[in-house]
Amino acid sequence: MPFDYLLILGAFLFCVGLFVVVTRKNAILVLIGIELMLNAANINLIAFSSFDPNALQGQIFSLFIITVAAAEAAVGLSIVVKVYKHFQTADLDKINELKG
Amino acid sequence: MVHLLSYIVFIPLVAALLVLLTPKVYQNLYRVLTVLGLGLTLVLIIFAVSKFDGSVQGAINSEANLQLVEKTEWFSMSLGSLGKFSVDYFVGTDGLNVGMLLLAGIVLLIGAIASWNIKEKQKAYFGLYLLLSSSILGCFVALDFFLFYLFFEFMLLPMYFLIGIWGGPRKEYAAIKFFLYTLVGSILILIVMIGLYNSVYDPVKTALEAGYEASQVEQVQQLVQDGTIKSGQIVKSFNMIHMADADNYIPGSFLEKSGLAKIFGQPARWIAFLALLIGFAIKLPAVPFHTWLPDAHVEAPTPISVVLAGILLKVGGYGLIRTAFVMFPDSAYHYSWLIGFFGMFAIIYGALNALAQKDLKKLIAYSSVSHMGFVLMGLAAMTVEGISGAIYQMYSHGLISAMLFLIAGVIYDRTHDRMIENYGGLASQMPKYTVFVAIAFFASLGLPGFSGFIAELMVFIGSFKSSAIPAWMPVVATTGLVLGAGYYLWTLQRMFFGKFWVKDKNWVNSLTDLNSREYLMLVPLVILILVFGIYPSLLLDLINNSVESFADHLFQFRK
Amino acid sequence: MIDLQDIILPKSDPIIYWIIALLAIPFFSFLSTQKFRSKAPHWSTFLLGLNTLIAIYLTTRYWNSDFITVRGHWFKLGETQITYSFLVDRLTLIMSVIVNFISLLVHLFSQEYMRKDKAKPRYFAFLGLFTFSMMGIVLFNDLLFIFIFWELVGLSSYLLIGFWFEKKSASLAANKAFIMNRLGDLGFITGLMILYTQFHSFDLEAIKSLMIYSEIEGGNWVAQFTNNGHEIINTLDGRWLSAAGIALFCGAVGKSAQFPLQVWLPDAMEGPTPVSALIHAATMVAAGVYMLARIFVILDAQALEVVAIVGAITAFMAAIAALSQFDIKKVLAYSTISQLGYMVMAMGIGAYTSGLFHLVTHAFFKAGLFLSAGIIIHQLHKLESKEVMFNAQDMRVMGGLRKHMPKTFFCFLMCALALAGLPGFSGFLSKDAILLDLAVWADIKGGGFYIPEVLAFATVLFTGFYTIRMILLVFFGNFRLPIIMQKNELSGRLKEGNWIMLVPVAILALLSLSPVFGFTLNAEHTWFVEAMPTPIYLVPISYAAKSLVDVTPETFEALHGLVNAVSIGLAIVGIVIAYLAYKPNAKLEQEFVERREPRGFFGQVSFYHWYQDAFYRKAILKFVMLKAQALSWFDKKVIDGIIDGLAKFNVVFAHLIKWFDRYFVDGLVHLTVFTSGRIGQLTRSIQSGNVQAYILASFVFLILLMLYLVF
Amino acid sequence: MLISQLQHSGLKEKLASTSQDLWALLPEIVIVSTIILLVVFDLIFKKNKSIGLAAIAFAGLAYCFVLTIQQWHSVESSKALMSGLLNLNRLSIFLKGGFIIGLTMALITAIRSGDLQKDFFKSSEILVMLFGLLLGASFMTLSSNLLMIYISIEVVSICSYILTGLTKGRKKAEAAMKYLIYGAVASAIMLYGMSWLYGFTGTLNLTDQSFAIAITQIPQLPLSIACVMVMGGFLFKLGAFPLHIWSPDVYEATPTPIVAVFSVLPKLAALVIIFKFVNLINTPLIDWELWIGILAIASMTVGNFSALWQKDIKRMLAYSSIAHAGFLLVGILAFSSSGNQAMLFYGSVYLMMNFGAFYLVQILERQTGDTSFQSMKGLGIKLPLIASLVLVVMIALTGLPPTAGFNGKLYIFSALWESYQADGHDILIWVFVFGLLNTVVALFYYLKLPYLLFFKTPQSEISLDNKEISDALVGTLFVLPLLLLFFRSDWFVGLMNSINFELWIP
Repeated sequence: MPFDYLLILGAFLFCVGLFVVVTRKNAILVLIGIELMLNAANINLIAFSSFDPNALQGQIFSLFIITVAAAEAAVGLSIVVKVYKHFQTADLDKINELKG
Repeated sequence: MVHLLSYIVFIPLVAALLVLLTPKVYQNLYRVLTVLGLGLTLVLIIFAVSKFDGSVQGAINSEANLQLVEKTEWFSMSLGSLGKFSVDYFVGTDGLNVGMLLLAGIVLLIGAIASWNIKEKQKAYFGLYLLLSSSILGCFVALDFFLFYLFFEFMLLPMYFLIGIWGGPRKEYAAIKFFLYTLVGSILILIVMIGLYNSVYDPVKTALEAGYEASQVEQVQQLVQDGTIKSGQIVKSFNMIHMADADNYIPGSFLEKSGLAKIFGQPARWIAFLALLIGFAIKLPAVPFHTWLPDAHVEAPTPISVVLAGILLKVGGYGLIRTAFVMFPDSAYHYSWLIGFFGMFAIIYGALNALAQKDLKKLIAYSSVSHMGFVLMGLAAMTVEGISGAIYQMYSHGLISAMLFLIAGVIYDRTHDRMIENYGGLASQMPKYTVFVAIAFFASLGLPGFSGFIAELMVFIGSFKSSAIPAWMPVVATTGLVLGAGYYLWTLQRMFFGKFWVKDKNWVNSLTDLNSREYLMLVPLVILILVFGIYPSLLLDLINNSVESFADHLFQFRK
Repeated sequence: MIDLQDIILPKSDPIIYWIIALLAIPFFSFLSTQKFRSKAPHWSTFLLGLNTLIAIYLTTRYWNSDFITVRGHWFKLGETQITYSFLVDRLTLIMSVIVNFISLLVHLFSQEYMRKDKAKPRYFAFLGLFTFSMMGIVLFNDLLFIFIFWELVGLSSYLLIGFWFEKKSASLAANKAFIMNRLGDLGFITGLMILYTQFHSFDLEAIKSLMIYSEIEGGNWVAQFTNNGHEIINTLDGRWLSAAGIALFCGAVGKSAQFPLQVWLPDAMEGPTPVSALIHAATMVAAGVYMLARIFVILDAQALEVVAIVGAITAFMAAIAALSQFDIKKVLAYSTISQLGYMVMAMGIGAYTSGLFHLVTHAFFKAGLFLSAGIIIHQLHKLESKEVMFNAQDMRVMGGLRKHMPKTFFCFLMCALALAGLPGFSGFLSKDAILLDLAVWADIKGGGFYIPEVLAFATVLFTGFYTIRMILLVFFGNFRLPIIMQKNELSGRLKEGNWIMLVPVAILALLSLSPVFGFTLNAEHTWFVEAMPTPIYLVPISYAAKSLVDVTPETFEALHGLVNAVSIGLAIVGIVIAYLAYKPNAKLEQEFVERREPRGFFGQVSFYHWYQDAFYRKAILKFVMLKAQALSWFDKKVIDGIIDGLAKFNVVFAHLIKWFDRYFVDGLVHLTVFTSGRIGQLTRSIQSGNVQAYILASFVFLILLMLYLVF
Repeated sequence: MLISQLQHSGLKEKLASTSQDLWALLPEIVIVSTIILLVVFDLIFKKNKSIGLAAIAFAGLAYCFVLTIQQWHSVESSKALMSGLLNLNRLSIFLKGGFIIGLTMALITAIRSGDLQKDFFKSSEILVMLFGLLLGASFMTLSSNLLMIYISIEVVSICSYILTGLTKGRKKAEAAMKYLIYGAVASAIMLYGMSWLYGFTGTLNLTDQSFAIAITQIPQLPLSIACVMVMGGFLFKLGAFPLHIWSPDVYEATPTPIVAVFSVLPKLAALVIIFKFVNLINTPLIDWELWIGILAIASMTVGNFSALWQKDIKRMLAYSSIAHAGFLLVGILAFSSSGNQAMLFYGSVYLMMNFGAFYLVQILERQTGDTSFQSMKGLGIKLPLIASLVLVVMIALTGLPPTAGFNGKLYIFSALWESYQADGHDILIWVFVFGLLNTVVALFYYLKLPYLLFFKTPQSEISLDNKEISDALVGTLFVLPLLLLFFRSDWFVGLMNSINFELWIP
């Protein structure tokens, strides 16, 4: 498969993720959007690591990204649970008492 | 005693602290402390003056001429490319200020004794008084322009409060007027100080900075002239002695000797000299700027007007010599005609005004204006006799005016009225007092045998001999003597001779003769005036060499 | 090229102790007399006696020795050394004897005269101070010190004139005396200034020796000398040389009451009469002439002419004024001024010796006249009581006193005749010597210089007139006081003064006889003239006056006889006229008694002393006071006005600034606050609280930033 | 560099070089061991473990500080570790020392925080997270490899999300939520940018020659897009415009000691990374001065102007930290050694100021219960010492003379001025003007607190516990260096002169 298709896929995924994060109301869906954006970066990295075959730094990097994404997701979900306990909703528009 | 001068300057300050710290219950401890503090200072001053040997030869703009010198770096800030900014605590005495120091010590002590019966707000009064004394003493010995200016400004505050709070009926007006006048003067001085600061550098420190030994001063000066030492390394300084030395000026700087810089057409050095002249003339007070003096004197309480007339006027004169004449000798020679004229004019103008005064203190104030005219004329003469006459006049007028104000104070303390026509024939009522009044009046009008005559004689022969001012000026100024005799004897005749008559009947029993405290103040003054009248070489030997080198310093710049 | 330092080298001489004694004793009397409350007069008289003895002893011992100078350093002024120096020569000795002797006599006289006055100690102390300062002038040979004692003499005359300070007129007279002296001293100081500038020293000996070396080159007066090594050349305009002489002479004018500064002497009569006798007759006023004698050699032709003219004018004017006075002391005062005019004129024409001779003789007979007048006034005071109030000095109450006080009359007569200058009396010798020299001088000078001669001879006439008038009014006719007071018993009570007052007068009367100075009618032969040769001028030749010394004796001889004749004749004519006008119940005598002041223009002019006093009071005094008032008004209104105006302007300007500030600057500030507030709102608005809005906003900003940066 | 080493040296050599490098990472190792100890201690003991926890924490910090100082003396110039992953130099050691001091001050604030102290030391979670943050921050200063940068940033971010959300409270939860989402998005953007950079240069190691060479070949548009996205991540950590929007909410909600840590540690660490990033990518295509100039101006203006209207002290301090971030950026802007020293000096002074300020806010909060301005009225009369300390700190924050704040600003502006004279880039003048303007605006809102404390009369009678003296004592300990540094700034400057800012050893 030609190389630049991968890059286009990555960019596409990045934009979708961003779109999801900005428009969706539910906090969990936002987290999903974030995951999408992270994966977009992964795709890019893995695609580019084909250019330095011996060190494969890109793939090592993506491994790290995956682990960090997981950690982030875990913390994010626990915070969402806490927020739900307080606000009885996960709707981000409702959760805006801190302002000004 | 290495730090003699610092002790002299700061003992009153310590005493002031003590006064402020002692609680209100020991009310009368304040004045005792003040007198003790100032007494100790006077002892130290006398010790310092005795150690000061008049035979030290040295150019006025070199540190060889100085004695009892203390020089330590106070604080310095490095401003990157603009070079280093250094102010050092630099005090010392030479011929010019040894007399002033002695005078200040004596008059301050007498002022302290005179303020023995100040009743209200004693703690504040004596605190301020001691503050004033330490700033005066500091001002006389400071040889670093920044330090001098600091003390010069510092004097203003206590004096303002002393007049403003303990003064007579129109005290606020007088205090504000005094403050504003001197402030305007000091602003002019500040401008020149800044101008001088960034055009004078300290060769010794620059040498160290640029890696030479401290001794290679000439070589460093040469290097700075031809620009090998960059401005970054040059250490600017406020040192008055360096400011006097022409080759300590950074080439191309604002107040450089060659006087390239111009302000509204005139060379910058001339304008700087004029600014200093006006700044100190206000303090002196020279005629056009003198109107604060009568008000300040009339409203100030007696001890304060003693100090004001006794020493504060001399700060103006001393400042003129130390800053204006020493640092700008060429412009001094250029303006000598003007200064001489104003001096002569002040003598006659002051005397005439005194003739028309109704209030005794105002009369004495105007006589001070007239006597200060002698100082101006003496300085304008720029001859050895003229300058030593001016310094001697400052010294002797300090003593005489202190005595005059004490005398005015004696009457004011008894009857709270100073109008001359309200009294008549006091001689029969207060004979001893009249003797002292007569002595003071005759000393002030320049009767030989008193110090006033020696000073005036020296000023006359100095100014006549000098080529800087025309010969007719001293001759016209001698009419001041007649006018002086006129207003003093007329006052003597109106107030003291003739039948005893007093405007307000119940003054009669309050007009008692002098009490022991007043004797304690007046007798030493009389003795001093007589001693310095009969044997002037007591002071002249001290100041002779400095005045001679000062005159040579001025003489070089005469065409 | 002579060196100044060599001339003013300190010199000491055993005589210094005597000199110090001569000075210290009167000063000690000034200090200590106050302590001896009641016995003060005796103590000070004893001291003065001692001083006189010392003076006499010194005179006998050093009369024939050459002059002795003692010098020491006083203080150093830069290069120049200010010194003090004493000179003892014949003139000093004579003067010290006269001053001390007359002061002694006055002390004796004052014992009685001041007996009832409770302020006696102060009086005798001031007398002591006066003698001290007079001795100072006599002994010192240093212009500066002469000036110092000059002013001290002025001070003591001020204190003595104003002794009875309760009397307003006395203190006013004292003021006038001191200020007039001070006016003269201005000249003296100017003279000092000129000489110091030229010769860098006040020492007379130095000035004289340097004057010899100074020359006149093309109108410039050049003095060349070295001062311990380095050479000094002072050039002044030639005119300053004569100016120095004239200036110093002004000092003498002030002190010796010459025209125009002689108004203070008549008023000085307010002081006690012995004081007038001592100060205003013999010594102080003579100080001016003595100083002229000292500086005689450095006066140039111009200055000498001025001196001569002023002397002549004074003599003439004062004589005229003395003609119509009522007060006996005023008459004597004007006569003193006139005689002083003679002495100064003598100095002016170069008659050094005759001037001094007249000074000595005048001192004796004038002191005698004053003391005898003192006796009269003292005795008349005794008659005063509550209801009998009269001015004891007014001649109109006197008359016919020779019956009551024969001895005083006799002494008064002797001194008066000496004053008139009749042969046989000392006055004649000295006056004729002056007139002779005057005549010779006038011939040499020629031209307008005859006027002083005419004035001098006219003065001789007037002197004779007022002397005899005084004698007639006081001693002849009948005692007018009882007639005026309608109390006849008064004449009974008028008795002769007691012996202690008569002894001094008698001695003085004796001393005014010519035999005291030499049994001859020709002044040349008196011991005094031989002892005092006229010194030659040291002024540079082109400016020096022709000295009388090198005039051939024959010219003197030729004029001698003529001058004697004329002077005696004029004196007798004066006396005869006076006798005719004022002999008892003569026409003028009656008028004199009733009227307040003489009639006719001539009388008015004479009485009011040429209205000079009035002129001074109106013109100069008023002018000075007005100027003073104007200046103080100017000072208060204008300068203060400007400053206050400035202050007001500042206040107005401040209000203006406040208004401007409130609307513009404040407006501006409000504007900025408003805008910053709006910006704050704007930047805060993105804090909507919605995290997605945050992310969107940040991302948008990032993109915007990138676009801006890339393009 | 990483690759070449791996190929020709076997596993043994590799292990040898890493073990040898480990010695250089001693302080980090100590932090990790403290974390482990804390967790173990928490598990073992049930009751009153606060003293024990505190003891371990402080001991760890102290030992780590000693090691850092020792390291400071041993390391003269920068050294590459872990075959290019990390880059140890004096700059990072200096900052590590600063972080440790900062953290100790935060813990002291926590101790003095009254009721809050219970849940701080009740269990070890918060302490662990704080030490985690410290670990992340120190690695941020060390890293010069994109991978390492990303990992350390993530460690710091995750720890701070947890710290925000740990304690109970409605607002805390919301703040944690926002912080996490915003943070995650920012790191995602950064990652995406990094991937592109990797693509262009083929290596993750910034200090690599190939990286520097490759950078110059890339066309301007893609390069700038990648750089902007990467910078976005860093700016989020720095809290500067445009990614500053999260900080007011988070600062307002989280407990004060933690906010103190938030406001200093991540910022300074991010500053180092930006400094490295900007200096390493030096291509004429990107005009870094313009970028950073605009960012600096924007963050200063946003921070200062929006702070004017704040009702809450912590929120105001949040905006002030945004403004200070702007000033820190100015340090980088100067691109000269004096600029870097000025930046570092300002950073360390900022550290002291902020920790002092939050400590005092904590004390006031303990007295009044909340951190709004209204409740602070009239406290100055009751707590004169504390109030005067507040005044000093506020003056320092504004940058007025008697305090070190003035020196900081003075050095920053003089560095800026010198660099302006050097290359005459006109953005510098704009930065200069805006800097001065903002300092003036800062005066108003900083002095609002002392003004209220001293001049206003207290509405309600506030009951005061009598711990004022001890509070004040500790307070003076924090505030004193600010005053001292004004007079004797040359001690600190001397330290900084010894740091050479050369980054990379090839």
